[in-house]
Amino acid sequence: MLDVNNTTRVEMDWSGPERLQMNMGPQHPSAHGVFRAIVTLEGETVVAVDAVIGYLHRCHEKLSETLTYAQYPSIASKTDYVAAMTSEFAYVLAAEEIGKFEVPKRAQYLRVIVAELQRIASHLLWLGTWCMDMGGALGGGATIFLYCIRERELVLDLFESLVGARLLYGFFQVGGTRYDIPDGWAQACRETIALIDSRIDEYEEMLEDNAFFLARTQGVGTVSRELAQDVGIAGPLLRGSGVDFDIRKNVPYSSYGDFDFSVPVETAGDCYARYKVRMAEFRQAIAIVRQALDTLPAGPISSRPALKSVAQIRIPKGEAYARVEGPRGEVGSYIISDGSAKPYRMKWRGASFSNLSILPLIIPGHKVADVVAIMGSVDPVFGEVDR
Amino acid sequence: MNAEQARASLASTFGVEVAAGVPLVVTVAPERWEALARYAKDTVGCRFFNFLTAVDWKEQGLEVVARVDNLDENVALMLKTKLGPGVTRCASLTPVYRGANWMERECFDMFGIRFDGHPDMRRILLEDTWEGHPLLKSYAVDTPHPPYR
Amino acid sequence: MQGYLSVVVYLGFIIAFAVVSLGMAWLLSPKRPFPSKLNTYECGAEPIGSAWVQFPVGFYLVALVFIVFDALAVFLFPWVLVLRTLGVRGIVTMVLFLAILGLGWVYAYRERILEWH
Amino acid sequence: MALNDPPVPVIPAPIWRNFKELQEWEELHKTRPEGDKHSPVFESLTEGIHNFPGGFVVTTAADAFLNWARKSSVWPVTFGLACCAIEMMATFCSRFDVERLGMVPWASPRHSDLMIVSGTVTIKMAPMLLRIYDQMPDPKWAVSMGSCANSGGPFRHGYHVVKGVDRVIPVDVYVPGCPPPPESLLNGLLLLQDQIAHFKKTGRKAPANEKVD
Repeated sequence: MLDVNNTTRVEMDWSGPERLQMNMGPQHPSAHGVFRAIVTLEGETVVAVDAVIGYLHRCHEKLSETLTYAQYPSIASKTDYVAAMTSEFAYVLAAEEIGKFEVPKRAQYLRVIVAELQRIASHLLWLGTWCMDMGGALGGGATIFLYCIRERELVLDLFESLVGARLLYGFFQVGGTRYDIPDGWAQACRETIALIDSRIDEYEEMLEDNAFFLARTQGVGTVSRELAQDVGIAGPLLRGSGVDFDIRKNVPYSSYGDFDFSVPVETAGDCYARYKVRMAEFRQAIAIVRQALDTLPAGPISSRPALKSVAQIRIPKGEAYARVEGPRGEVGSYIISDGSAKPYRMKWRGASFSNLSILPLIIPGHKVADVVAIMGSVDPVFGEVDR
Repeated sequence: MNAEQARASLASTFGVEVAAGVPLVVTVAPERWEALARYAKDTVGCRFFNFLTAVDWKEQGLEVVARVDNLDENVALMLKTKLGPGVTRCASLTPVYRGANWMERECFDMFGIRFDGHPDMRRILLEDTWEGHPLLKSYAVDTPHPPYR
Repeated sequence: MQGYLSVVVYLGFIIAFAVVSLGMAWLLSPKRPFPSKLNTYECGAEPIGSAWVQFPVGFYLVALVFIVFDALAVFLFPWVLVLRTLGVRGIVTMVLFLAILGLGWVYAYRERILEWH
Repeated sequence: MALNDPPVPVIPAPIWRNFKELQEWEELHKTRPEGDKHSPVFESLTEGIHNFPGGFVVTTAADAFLNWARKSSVWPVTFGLACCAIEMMATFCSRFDVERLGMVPWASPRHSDLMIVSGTVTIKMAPMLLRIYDQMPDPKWAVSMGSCANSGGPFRHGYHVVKGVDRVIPVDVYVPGCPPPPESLLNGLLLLQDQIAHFKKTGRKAPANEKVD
């Protein structure tokens, strides 16, 4: 057991009595999954956090060495199960990069539409659970949670009519996508995102002039620009700390270059900055989906349509690291292939793993209530943390 | 420092041939591992620590791979070092990048590589009582674990 | 004294309600105590250390200030019900009472007990 | 009326007549003279309905009555592990609302009667799961949601995955799917309610840590 007393980095000058060590354990309403933080308290102030993870370690990387390139994408969607589309995206991109498979234009556009819809759905869940964690402060615990899940259901209906599944899809395959959008889907999609656009303004009005919300998020859990890069956090956390880096803009993949969208950046680096970045990302995602739907080219949806047997995709020897801008940050898949139908080694770069590793560095010094707010703003998903 | 300059300076200072390409792959001997990381962070300007992992090449032993990025000039460096057969010790990058803390603990958990200079070298994903390191090629996928087999 | 019979009956109902509901629950619920069940619940993990730690004094002070204003509230309720009969005299006495307790609040505010440092 | 005697509240007489439901109930009452059996649940619950001046008296077995109460307010502990937890949250929310079944998702095991194991049970998580299940008061039930909890699911061959949650705790209802859509979870919960309705022994239930292998 880590003896916390001698390894605490932030030493508060505390002349008071002993410290209370407490479990914010695996089963905790605001744990966002199975995360155990052994919190050392002095009264209300947190002195040290020892994060214990691994409660959802499902041997993804070892299993990926036993599953072929056609089998693994649907398992890949179980790493970041809140944004299943972007998880599969990374694996498939890496396999295509090694095998130099050409992905038809329509498939690239479909992938962009689906990834941005997934970002909207994932951010809705983030906003809902975060506001529920800070529940009492926002007047009624589950108000915003129920609203956000109501909107998220609309997006899940779109996915259900497109892929047939609500949460985990096998939509991506090496060389393109597995399904094409049914007719009438595009129109339904436009209506849904228009509705969500108006609802997002509602939520902003509800939150941004709520004194409790501002008091609990501004100045809480600040991450400096240097610390952000040093620990390797990504996505909204990085852009919340002032680093203007978005993989869709800096390293465009899957024809993201054809769409114009702006990358929201805040400099404060606290929970409120991350909140502003994600709310702006809602609107950018809606804009991208609209543009992609308008300019969706015709054509095939996969360059390897006749995928009959499972082990049909053989990838030549080589290695590649493909990165995708997931809702939580950079999701990457580093594949080393040895020419057979299964990868030799597959490393999954989960955005939440690095994002979570910053908690023990920024939480000491905050109150116990702030721990919940900070963890909500980091928005970890434990399929991606524990892999 | 953009990609070409980085490639040239890395090749000159470390005397290794760096192939062109999006991630500049730099392979060095294990003892120069921390020096390479410090060089990447200070001179090449790769302050963003992407990830660190290891690969088990069966007989040729383990290889530690780290990826760092310079976000402003879009320079990506893939730092590699082969530990040689049977060697399970490696220099730790935590003094250079604080993000390496958890990544190295995971490498120890999965491959058994002990990183010297790491403040808190214990398993991160599996329980501390777990025996064996799962991601080694010698470890079968569904090795039974007593109570819940 | 005659008016207090209804209060006694009401008190009887209160106690009866508590006793009956808890009694039925205790009577009908299956009881299977075993150590792991009676252990303290700490989010599913083994509780670390003991909770009997010396707490900082701040918590105690907040409790004291609460008692002061809780006593204040206890007197407010009956006072409001009979305010009409008391007339102006009732209001004056209550304002005096509030002023005295306000002193306690001013002291707490000046000593910055309520701000958590 | 002196100044100081309290005002007499004037409450208008209840105008029951024009409440829609009450009117419907009256027509119903006229057309079914022989008795007041309204729904199959009511029938399954009651043994005898005896007419009593001014209404009727229902006699039933204690078990049936208690189980009816237990069945209609099973509180699940929010115990989300993995992807199925997100679907469980969707089921708890307003579209597939479980609260109309009387289920209030509760955070602490001390106040809940049902544990929905939603997600993959790993070997590191199993003792925690067992401790939470133990700390739930009796009578308690367990629903295994998703193929990971049923049998290890897609991660069955992983070294760190328990091959199904029934190796840790006794399970009452298995909900298939990966993840099971909210409709099938609701179906599982309804099956559980039927199972609770036949919960014979008010006292003993299979002891929790008897491993079913």
